[in-house]
Amino acid sequence: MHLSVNGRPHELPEGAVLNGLVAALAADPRGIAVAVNGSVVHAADWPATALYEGDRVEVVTAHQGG
Amino acid sequence: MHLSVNGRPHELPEGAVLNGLVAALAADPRGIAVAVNGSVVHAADWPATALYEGDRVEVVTAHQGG
Amino acid sequence: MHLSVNGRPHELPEGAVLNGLVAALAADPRGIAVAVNGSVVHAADWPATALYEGDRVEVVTAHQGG
Amino acid sequence: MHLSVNGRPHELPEGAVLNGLVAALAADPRGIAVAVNGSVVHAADWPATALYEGDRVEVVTAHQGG
Amino acid sequence: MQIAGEELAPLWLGTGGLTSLETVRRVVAAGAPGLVTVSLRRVSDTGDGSLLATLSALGVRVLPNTAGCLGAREAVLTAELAREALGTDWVKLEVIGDEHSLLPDVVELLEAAETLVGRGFTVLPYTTGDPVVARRLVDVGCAAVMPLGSPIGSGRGIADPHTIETVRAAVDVPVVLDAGIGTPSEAAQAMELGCDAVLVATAVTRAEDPVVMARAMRLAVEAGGLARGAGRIPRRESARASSPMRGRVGR
Amino acid sequence: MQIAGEELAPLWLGTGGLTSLETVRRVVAAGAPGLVTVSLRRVSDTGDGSLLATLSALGVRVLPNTAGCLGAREAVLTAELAREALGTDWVKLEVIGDEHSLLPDVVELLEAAETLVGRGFTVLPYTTGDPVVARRLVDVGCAAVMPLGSPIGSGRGIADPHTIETVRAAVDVPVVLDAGIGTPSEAAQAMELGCDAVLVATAVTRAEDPVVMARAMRLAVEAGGLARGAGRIPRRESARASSPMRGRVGR
Amino acid sequence: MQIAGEELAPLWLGTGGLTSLETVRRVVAAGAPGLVTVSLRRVSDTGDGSLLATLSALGVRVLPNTAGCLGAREAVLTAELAREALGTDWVKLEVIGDEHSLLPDVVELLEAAETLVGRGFTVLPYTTGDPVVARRLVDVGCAAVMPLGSPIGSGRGIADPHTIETVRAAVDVPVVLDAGIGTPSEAAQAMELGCDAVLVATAVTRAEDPVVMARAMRLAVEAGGLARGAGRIPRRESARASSPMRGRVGR
Amino acid sequence: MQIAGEELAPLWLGTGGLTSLETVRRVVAAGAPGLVTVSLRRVSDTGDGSLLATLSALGVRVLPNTAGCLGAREAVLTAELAREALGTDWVKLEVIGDEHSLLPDVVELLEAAETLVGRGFTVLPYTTGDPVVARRLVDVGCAAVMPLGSPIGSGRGIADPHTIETVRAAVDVPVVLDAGIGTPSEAAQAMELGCDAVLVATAVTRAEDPVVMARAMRLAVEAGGLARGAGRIPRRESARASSPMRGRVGR
Repeated sequence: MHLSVNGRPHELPEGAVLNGLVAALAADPRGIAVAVNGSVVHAADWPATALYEGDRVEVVTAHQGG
Repeated sequence: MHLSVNGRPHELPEGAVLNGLVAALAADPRGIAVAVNGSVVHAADWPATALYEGDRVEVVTAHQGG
Repeated sequence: MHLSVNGRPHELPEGAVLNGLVAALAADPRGIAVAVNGSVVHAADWPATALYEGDRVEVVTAHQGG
Repeated sequence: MHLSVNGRPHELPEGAVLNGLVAALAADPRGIAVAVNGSVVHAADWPATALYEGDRVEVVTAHQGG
Repeated sequence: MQIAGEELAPLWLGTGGLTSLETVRRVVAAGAPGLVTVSLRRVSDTGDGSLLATLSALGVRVLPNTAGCLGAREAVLTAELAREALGTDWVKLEVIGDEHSLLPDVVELLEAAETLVGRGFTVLPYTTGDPVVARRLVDVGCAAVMPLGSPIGSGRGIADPHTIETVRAAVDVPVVLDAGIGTPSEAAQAMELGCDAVLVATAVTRAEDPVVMARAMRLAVEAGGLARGAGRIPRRESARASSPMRGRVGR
Repeated sequence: MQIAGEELAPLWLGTGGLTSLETVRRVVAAGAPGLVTVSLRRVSDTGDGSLLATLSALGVRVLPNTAGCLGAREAVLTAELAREALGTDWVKLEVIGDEHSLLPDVVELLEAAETLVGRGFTVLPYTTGDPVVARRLVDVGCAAVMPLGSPIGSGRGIADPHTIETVRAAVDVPVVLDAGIGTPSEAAQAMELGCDAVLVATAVTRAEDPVVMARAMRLAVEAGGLARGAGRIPRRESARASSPMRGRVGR
Repeated sequence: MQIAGEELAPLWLGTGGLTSLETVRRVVAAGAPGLVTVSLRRVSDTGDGSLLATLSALGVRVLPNTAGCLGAREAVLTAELAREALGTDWVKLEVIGDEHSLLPDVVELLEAAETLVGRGFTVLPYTTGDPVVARRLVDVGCAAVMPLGSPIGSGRGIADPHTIETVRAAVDVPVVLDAGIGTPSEAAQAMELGCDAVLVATAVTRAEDPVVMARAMRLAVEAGGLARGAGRIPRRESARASSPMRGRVGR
Repeated sequence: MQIAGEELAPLWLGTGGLTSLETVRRVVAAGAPGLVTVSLRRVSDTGDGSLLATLSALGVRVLPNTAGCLGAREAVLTAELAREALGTDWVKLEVIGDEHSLLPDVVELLEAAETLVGRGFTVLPYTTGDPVVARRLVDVGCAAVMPLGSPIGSGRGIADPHTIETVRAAVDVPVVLDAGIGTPSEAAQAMELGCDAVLVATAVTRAEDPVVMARAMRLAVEAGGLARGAGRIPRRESARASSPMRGRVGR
């Protein structure tokens, strides 16, 4: 299925869950936050969060800034 | 009856209309504007505008200003 | 003989007078001033002013300026 | 005899020397400097410095300043 | 400069503080303003009521303001009364945050501006030097923006010229400097910075000689406007000779 | 303002940098200056020699300067040559400390001024914003003092307005702001600070449109002079309402 | 100074532009900041992810910002993500009007602030020098206000010191100068004007030697804070002798 | 910084106006100055004479000044007396033009400086912001130059920073800012502009709390000196983001 991850097109098999996607993007989950379709999903809920066609996923962490 | 005219208590007989009040306050009606209870009343409507107990009347004109 | 005219080496025959030098430099003498060896020579005195080896001559006029 | 000491009239007996005048003005000679008639007199020379009618004496020391 | 298709002289004058109608006449004659501002006040507080007659005899455009209004509701009502009293739908919209600083309350200002534009007013808002707010005022339909140079009546001139330049760059409507001007040099500077007009009140009305000061302001505003078009020299860190260095005597 | 008993308009113009005699004509017409300055240069370096003819046709007073002179001796000789060439004993006395900063060398300046006054010149010295030096220049007989606002040609305006005020307070001869002016607002400010005239060169001659800028400067200088006499309002820390607070609707 | 009951050193540092984590360590050691700011960015764009580990090893408080957000909705989501990622409910709230000026959009800022306060955040808003907006930010529950001195990264210092004084006077929460500081003298000035802290980013991170500049900023902020309590002398128009005039030699 | 081969801390303090010797002690302890200045006065006018004892007990270098001298002759005699009284050939040479402005008389100053250098003094002259005069002072052998920021005791800071930069560029001896400083931010600025030290008198001695202000000045001068070496960011007309624009949420 087709998703948008961090603003870019992304392919995932049907039935994929958030946990795997995050693991693929960030080796270490500490300091990572995730939003799906504009709502934050707590880390504890990643395993149980199914992803669907067209979902917009943001996976962010701290970066140097002013 | 008791009204507020330009922020001060004012006495008028029952049945008074706006026209008379304005005339009492301003010899020349040109350059005068009037609001009753927060709404502007056009000069043409002053004669037909009855006043009631508790009405808040503003009668204003141009003044020097920045 | 060798002179310095307006800061540049200049050759003149022995016996040359200031008048001729000025005429050679400026068609119209109006608005011209001349100094020889650091002293102003009035226009009236140019014909009678002999020049000598090593003289430093300045011939100036008005120029645009601040 | 009449002298000027620090800008003010001052009376001294004939034959007075600088040493006594300074002692009278400053208990402790350290940090004191003296000029007579516009010339500095070193401390070592105070005892041998006679004063005369009309002398202008300055006796100064350090003061708080910017 | 133009507002709503009408050509106006670049000096605008306030009338508050002038001591007589005769002075009003002479100041207007000396300043030849594009318009003059008036406030709306209760008849019981206005004393001599013939100001309007004086101004219309002079044939000068009158711009009512909403000076002293502390909220959008008040300002809107005052603007409606002004339209009724003066027969103009132009209004200098002023909504202040408090009676001490007299600084604009941009939140209430934006609300009042949107309402008045919707009711057909030509809205000229007194605002801060904030270019983002200026853009929002234009977005809701204001016909110009009137940023302050410094607080009303302070005579401190243009405290931060850069803010005026940024407002100028942010909008495509006329920019009118409002408030803070104390001297003609500051009025000229406003024009040099890109303003299309300058509103001067206290600096003229409370000057020792308001008539002469009005004339001085008129000349200064014209000078600043001409200069903007004439292309000023760049500022340079170091000096540059204005007379040639070549050809000097003795060198 | 007056120099040596002669009435002069308060805008003075330099001519250096104007690209043609036709531009000189149009700039002088637009600026109506009290005088224009010229430099003295060797004929071999002056090119078109008809500048004087142009200026005398315009009937404008010409003030020769000693621009670029690095010592009193040079400046005095240049002034003598100028008197001979132009038939005027007025001179704008300029003695600079170096060719980079073009700032005055006040020691050589004082020496040259004293010498030239002794030889019958009317000396107008280009000097710093130092009021003690200004007083000394007047003591040796200068007819005016010409303090700089900022370095020649820098267009940085009046770097420290207080210095101009202190020079103004220190002397009883005319004070002419010289050097640094970039815009009309700065020229107006000079007059507001108490100057009697303003000399502008680069700001006009190197503007994109020198003719329009000359006119702008003329208006600005007039505006500043009028303002000084009109009594500006005081600067205030806090705001002061220009419309009455009493009688507002709804209060 | 205190935020939400917590004592913080008065120098706050941004981390953007530091070239390595080692430099981050040395800058934090030299500046001893009350906190450091970080931004939230997509993992795919952040490169080296160990910034947080570095900062927590240093034991310095981390304040996430919403830098670059153009609307309230974006800013609120970014703040929510920051809380989740960093485990802090403090946020430096930044909502800009455009990507060029980077100036605050005070309308969107007020909306975002109110929303985040309602969701339990400790909100520190980057805002303009407008005291009326500052008061509104406090009214909706912000824990401090962070007015700008001049545009982000411009290094132009405090363009109009009066605005900072008016913001200071308008609110009873801490005032933190944010944006525009280029030098320690400007940081000290911010404290002298009444700020409780100063946030410095570019001035340190892009200095030739960020470590030395961080130490300089720390000293300057301490100096300015001490000076505010020490009661500065009044500014005077005229001079006042610092040595006694009485008792001079020869007088 | 170094004078005559001697290393000195960059904050120099005046002592005029301190209310007791105990305050002198505490101010010197808090400010750790490179030296302190004293004036020479007639014993009949000096009251408590133990100032020198106090200062020598503190082990701080003492620099006598010639404050208040109106001519070269007076200043030279005062310097001679100071050398005799204090056993130092260092002198802060001050020759003023009048008792009101307290501004230097550079003509008398140059004459006195040349004389005193000839008599073996280490001369530190209080002068104007004129770089040509500064160069002349160095040419006659002065060990440093001490330009004023603004008039003595005025607390107006550095009226024209450019003059300090030009003096700095004109000479290769130490530059010490003297006079006008009111706050630590201004002292830091002096160092940022290239000064090697800052002399502060009234700003400390007449502050409400001279001891705390002395400490603040010490920190500020250190901060400014560090900053000069750390390479400040350039001033920019427009903003520059301090957080990356890439990778923002939702963009």
